[in-house]
Amino acid sequence: MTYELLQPVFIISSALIAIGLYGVMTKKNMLKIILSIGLIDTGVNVLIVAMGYLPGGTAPIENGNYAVYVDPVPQALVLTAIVIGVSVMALALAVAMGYYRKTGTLELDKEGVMKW
Amino acid sequence: MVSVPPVLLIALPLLFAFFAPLVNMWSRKAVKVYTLLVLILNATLSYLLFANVMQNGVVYEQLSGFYPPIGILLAVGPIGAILALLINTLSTIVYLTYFGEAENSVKFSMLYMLVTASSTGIVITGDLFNMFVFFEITAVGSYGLVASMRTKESFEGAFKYIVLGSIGSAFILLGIATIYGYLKTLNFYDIALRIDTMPPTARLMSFIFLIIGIGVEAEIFPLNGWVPDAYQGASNRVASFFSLGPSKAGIYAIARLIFTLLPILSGWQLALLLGVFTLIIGELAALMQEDPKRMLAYSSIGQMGLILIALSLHSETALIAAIFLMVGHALAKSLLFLGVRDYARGTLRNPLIAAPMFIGILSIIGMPPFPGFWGKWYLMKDLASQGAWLIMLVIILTAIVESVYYARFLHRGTGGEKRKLSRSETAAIIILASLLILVGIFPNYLYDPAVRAAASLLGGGP
Amino acid sequence: MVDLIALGEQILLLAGMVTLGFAIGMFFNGFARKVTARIHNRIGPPIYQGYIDVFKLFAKKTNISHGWIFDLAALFSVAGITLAFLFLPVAGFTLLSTEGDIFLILYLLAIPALGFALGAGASGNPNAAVGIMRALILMLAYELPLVMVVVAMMIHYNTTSLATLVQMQSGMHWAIFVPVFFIGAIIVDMALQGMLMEKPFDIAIAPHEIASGPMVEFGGKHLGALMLYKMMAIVVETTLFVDLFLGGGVVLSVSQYGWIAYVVNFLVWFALITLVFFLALLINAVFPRFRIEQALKFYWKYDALAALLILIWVFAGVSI
Amino acid sequence: MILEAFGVMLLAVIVVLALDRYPRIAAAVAIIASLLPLFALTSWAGIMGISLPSFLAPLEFESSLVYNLGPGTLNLAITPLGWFFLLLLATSFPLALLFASSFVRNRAGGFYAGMLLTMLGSFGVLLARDALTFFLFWEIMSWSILAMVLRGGDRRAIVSYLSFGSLSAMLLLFGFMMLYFKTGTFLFGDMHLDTSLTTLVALSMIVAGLAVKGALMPLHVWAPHVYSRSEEPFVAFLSGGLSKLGYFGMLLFMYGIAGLSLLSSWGTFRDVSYFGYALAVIGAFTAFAGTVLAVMQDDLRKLLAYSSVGQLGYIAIGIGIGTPLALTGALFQALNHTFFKAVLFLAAGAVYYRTGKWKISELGGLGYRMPFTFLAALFAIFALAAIPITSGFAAKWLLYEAAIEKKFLFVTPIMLIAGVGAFLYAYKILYGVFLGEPRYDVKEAPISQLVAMWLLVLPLVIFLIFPGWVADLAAPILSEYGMQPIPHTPYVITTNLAAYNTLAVIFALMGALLVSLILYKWKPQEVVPHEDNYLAGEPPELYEYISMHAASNYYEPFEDVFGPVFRRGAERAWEIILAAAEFLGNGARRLYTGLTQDYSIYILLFFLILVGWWLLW
Amino acid sequence: MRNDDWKKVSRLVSKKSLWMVHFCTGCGAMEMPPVMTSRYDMERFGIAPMATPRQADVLLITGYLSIKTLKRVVQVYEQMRDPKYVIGFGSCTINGGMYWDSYNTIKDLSKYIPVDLYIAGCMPRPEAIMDAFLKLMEMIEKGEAIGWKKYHKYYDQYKRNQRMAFSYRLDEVQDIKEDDAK
Repeated sequence: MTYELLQPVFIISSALIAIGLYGVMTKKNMLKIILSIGLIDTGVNVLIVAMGYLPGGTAPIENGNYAVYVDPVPQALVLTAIVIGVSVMALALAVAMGYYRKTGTLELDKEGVMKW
Repeated sequence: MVSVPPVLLIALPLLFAFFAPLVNMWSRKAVKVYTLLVLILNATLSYLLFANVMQNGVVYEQLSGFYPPIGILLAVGPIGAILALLINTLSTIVYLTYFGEAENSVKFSMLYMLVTASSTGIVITGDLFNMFVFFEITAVGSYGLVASMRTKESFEGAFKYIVLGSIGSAFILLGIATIYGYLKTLNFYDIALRIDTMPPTARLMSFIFLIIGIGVEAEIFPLNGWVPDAYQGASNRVASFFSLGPSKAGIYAIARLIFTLLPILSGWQLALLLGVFTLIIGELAALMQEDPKRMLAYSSIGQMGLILIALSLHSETALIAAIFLMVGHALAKSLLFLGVRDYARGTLRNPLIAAPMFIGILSIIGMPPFPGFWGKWYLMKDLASQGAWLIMLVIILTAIVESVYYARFLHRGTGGEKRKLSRSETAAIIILASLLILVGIFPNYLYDPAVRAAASLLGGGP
Repeated sequence: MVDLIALGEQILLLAGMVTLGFAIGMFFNGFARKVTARIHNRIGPPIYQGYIDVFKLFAKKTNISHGWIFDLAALFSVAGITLAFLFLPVAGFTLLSTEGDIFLILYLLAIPALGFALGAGASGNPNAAVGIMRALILMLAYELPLVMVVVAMMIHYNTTSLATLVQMQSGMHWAIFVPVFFIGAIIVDMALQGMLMEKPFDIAIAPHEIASGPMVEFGGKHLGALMLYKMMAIVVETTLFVDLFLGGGVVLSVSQYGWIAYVVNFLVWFALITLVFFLALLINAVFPRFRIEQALKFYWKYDALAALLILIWVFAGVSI
Repeated sequence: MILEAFGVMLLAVIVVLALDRYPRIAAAVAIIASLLPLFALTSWAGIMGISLPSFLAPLEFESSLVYNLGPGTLNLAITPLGWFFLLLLATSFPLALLFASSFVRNRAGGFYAGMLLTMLGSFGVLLARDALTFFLFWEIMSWSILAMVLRGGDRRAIVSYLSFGSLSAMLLLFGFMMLYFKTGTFLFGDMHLDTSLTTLVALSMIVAGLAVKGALMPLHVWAPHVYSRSEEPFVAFLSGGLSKLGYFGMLLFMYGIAGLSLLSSWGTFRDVSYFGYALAVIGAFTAFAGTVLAVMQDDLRKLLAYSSVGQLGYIAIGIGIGTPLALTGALFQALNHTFFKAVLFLAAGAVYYRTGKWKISELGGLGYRMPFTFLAALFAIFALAAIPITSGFAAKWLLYEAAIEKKFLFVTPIMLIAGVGAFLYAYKILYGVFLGEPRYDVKEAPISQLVAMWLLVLPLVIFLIFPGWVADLAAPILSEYGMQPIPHTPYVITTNLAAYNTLAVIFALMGALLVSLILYKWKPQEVVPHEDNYLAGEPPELYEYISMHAASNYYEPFEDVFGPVFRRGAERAWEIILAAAEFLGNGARRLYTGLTQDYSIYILLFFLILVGWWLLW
Repeated sequence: MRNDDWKKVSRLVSKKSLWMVHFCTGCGAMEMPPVMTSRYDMERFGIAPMATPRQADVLLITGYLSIKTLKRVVQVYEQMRDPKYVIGFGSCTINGGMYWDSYNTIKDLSKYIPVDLYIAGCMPRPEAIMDAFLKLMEMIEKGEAIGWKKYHKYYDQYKRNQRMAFSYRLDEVQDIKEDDAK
């Protein structure tokens, strides 16, 4: 289908996801982890929107002239995904604030953490 | 029987959850009673739905009038009905324990209702994205519940749960994106029909994305890093609720994935491998635990592995075993989490707590008159008929390891001075224990629905 | 109904043989002290000293007792050893030996020992308790080689009843002539030394260390009963050895020669048991006393190994 | 009527739990409920060819029952083998409860509930006719025993019991499933096994699982801890009755289901199957090691526990040899062991009830203060040590005959030495606890305890006089396995090697006793106060400072020679296995490092592996 | 067989098998080994050494007796069974011998336990001991060795003497004298 056209989109979203994952995997600071999660979400949302792309389609807004519309369903999905991403990030920040108030640090290092 | 539209099961709790602050303004104490009433209502509705499904087969419901490719379809099959009934009734019982608590924050009750509704939603929905949304609501609700204790451990547990949960949801979204990209539909059964048209690599990629995403919630081995810390951080009530609600929904989603969406042979083999690994790692890690709650968390991981093995054998007896194991684990583990306290002041000294806890442990180990036994017996029976001696050996060795660390738990629990639990907690524990005994002694009430559920699941239907 | 005359006759025979046994036992006591004295180059008491000692003990005017369990000892030891004697084929007379077998006799030898131990225990004297401990360990020690050889014989002759064993050995092909059981006889003779509580193994009744062990509180008629038990035990144990290895003294078959066979058999039996006892006395007069650990190690190391050799030999022989 | 019996017993469990604070009433309810298996026993007496008067069999029990439970069907039916072992359990159980009525003080309700549950479980196991029922009731019994062990509260006992209990359960499960794989059914009736490797492995797994309950040597580690750390009446029933279920299972599976022909199809040595031969050798080793370990114990309960392990080894030998003579011997030994071990544990309980002490070195001289307990224990010890006139000797004699008949050259001496070893610890109990210098002036044990003990001694006396009756009881069992019962009359048991006539032995003993009585009564005697002992002339008042009781580490020379060899053999092996499991546990535990970085790395790795595995392959 | 015939037989039998326990205090014990072994061999008269007083008939006191050992000797004597005999070796038992003026040895044995036979000599040689044994056997046969009957008859006097010997505090001696006066 139109995957050759979507090549750049794939590159951008996988790059975004890779950076996000790198951030989660290496950083100790809670805020940095939250940011990298945000990055992963944006990467995925870009991909979903790209799924609905039709060559030459315009934005799916009904204004009378029946031009070719891009598939509206993924965009609906992305809307909910973005809302969910925001709420998760808000909750994460609240938790990080609570943790900071309790322990005075935002670092999740080897000793202070519940392990084994 | 009056036919109950399944959507009520989700809509009512959400509606009443958002009315909760209004009730709170009226009187703080009333919120608890209000929430309990809502949960009881939801439980009765789920029972009616269960009776309805049992009587005249699968109940379908169109949301917002559109037909499947566009609209969301709720398809409640026998397995969905059983799990919905299980989740709702047990969450009401576990909520009972909140009455013993001094502080009564409205936020806790709201989150509780929210997560119950969304877990039920996962179980009865027929649409992939709709399941994702319910997954996310459960996840967010659970993050909040874990953090509700406001201690260092709970914040830390919540944070880990958030990080891994969001990575998981990202993977699910990727899976949905690939599937939607090719098949332009999100309905399970529609996907199942047209899954072959997808090119094989895309199909495999979507399966990988989905199994990782759902796996995080279903506590499968490499993905369940958050489980021990989340359960240890959460309060007893929340941990007990987790072991019945969200984890059951997670394992249901895995079942839905490998039976309806992508019923491919290598999928079952992967699930079997994951199940075996989860079982071994879960049980062995539990052997060396000092903190009882963390031990129970690892034991939950082990039990999830066992259920996964049962699911992955894709034969009728194995599925019946999976259902029995799910019901047994939900009842017993929630009971244990309610009753467990740190060893210094063990709760096993007063007989009112010791006897139900003892029954709970017996069911988990797989002792006869309890559902755990019927699950293990059927699982072994199915494994024997397929001649899979190695897996049987693994299950046997892990069962022995399990009995060792539960023996230590039983002994150390009786140490320390006597400790009184609040009346409501004792009541909840006793109710759960009596439920365990009833299901154990009269298993046919669970057996007949389980047989139909297994048949329908195997056939790819809801 | 069982005809009474035969029963009466049988009981009379049994009673006669028992009194004969006791008489021989008392003779042996005097004989033993005479032989030991002669070896020690002294004259030693007259042969009939045993009878005098027993009568003197029963002639004692006052006797003490430590309660009914203490009295039980005297009763049980004499009764037990007569029971053991009755179940042995003695000099061709099968008294009751067709009713029981070798295992019954091995366990019957234990009744008097246990009853005697009960009485000694009841006396409350620590010497007695230590003596009984040594006696029981010694019993465990010498039983192993004895039992191994006996089992080897039982399996070789494929019978466990002594009466049939004696019949099998009749006509001069005694078990001792079979090479494997010749070594067996030596091993059992060493075990016999322990059973008779002769010098190297009289650890249990050591007068110097534990004031004659279990018999410390027995005086007067109790000691008399124990002396009777001791003497009868000598007769029983030597007869057991003779029955196992030397054909039980049956030289002439009764059917051919009638009552003369009884007399000849009796004399041969008496000569054989005296010979065996004499051998034991020789060792007794010369040896110092073992410690209990040494005795245990001796029996369970050297004797048991030899007996194991016999077992393997018989296993090779009999394994079809 | 079987289903109602189970229902009534469950009801009794609940009622007894409610009556926790009134021990007496709870005891009464428990004893009444415990009579049910007894009535079942009498009503089924017909299949053993015993016709009982009607008042003895009031309730009418149907001989078989099929009850559909939904996922599985329970089918129970009475068999001669089941009846024989039910005889052992149903008679000793009410008496153990009678003893407990005055012994158990705290949380009595829990005690009786646990006991009734064990009885219910064992009742079900005895009647089971298919693998599911057998396993279900076997597990109910084993976890109700766990409930009783928990009451004892000793850490080693709980952990070792539960781990061995679940090992035995899983072995049984694995074995049953392999049989299911082979024959496609669970019903014992139509399990026609063929001589394939899987059947052999299945059968050996089942026998190993049963051997854990029967405390055979490598798997016996739990028995001494549990026997010595739980309440006495329970231990009397556990070691007396419940350990026999292991051997009931062995008989059922080795001879009932597999059959002698199948066993010997895997190769025979002097027409005793290798399978049986291995069991006999393990049994002999258990008998020997159990007895030697019992000799070296100072704690009375531990001593009785190891002696129990030793005596059970004999039964395994009998089952292993497998000839009609050996099986009758094994059944007779099981019968004897149930009763004399129950009496001994109850006597130990009575002693503890009065003096509160366990160590033999601290006890002493109780024979004078507690004469009836002493007499009961004396009779039981004579039966244990197999003194000829007691029934214990007849049982062991049968086993010896069977071993000699089958030319067991190396097993028979070990059995005989174990028998002699029994004298050692028998005397240690008699002297250490009952004889010697009286140090405690305690009253006699309460009436209910004495009645319980003496009623348990009764069967020993009956079978002392009529050993032939056991051969009658064994006849239907043997004919079921297609074997001829051994030739016998009520008094005389004859084998093709020799005969044993109890009548002759008893009358000869009476005669001999008469002789020694006359000899004995010749001269008067006067009883001397206890202090008047010859201690190199030391005056009696010395007794206050030092104790004359010579029972502390009684067999010290024996221990010096054999101590290190026997002391920790089996236990160390199991500890190594536990340490290995814990090492693995630590490994698995280390995976959860608690850092989200590591967890996300795990997810990514998992993703890459999956992709790599599927796309490349 | 009338009663006195039985007496005669029992005396003969107890004469022919005398079992002795010797309380080896002082230097007399050295004389016993030659008597037992091959040169003098007392066993030919049926005399055998026994370990405990219960089994013994004759008690040999082979030397001086301090008050402390007297207490043990009385205990051993009472543990022996009738008919029992006592032989005192050497002059120490007769009149205290060379310890005649010592404060803690007893001077005359027969005051405390009935002695059937004394052997003179500051430790008699084995021949004297053998002769004493034969003398004792003769006395038993003739029925003169009645020490144990005397002990029963004058039991309280013997006990008084023993208490007198054992008491060393003055007030105890005083009350014994008052008892005598009564």
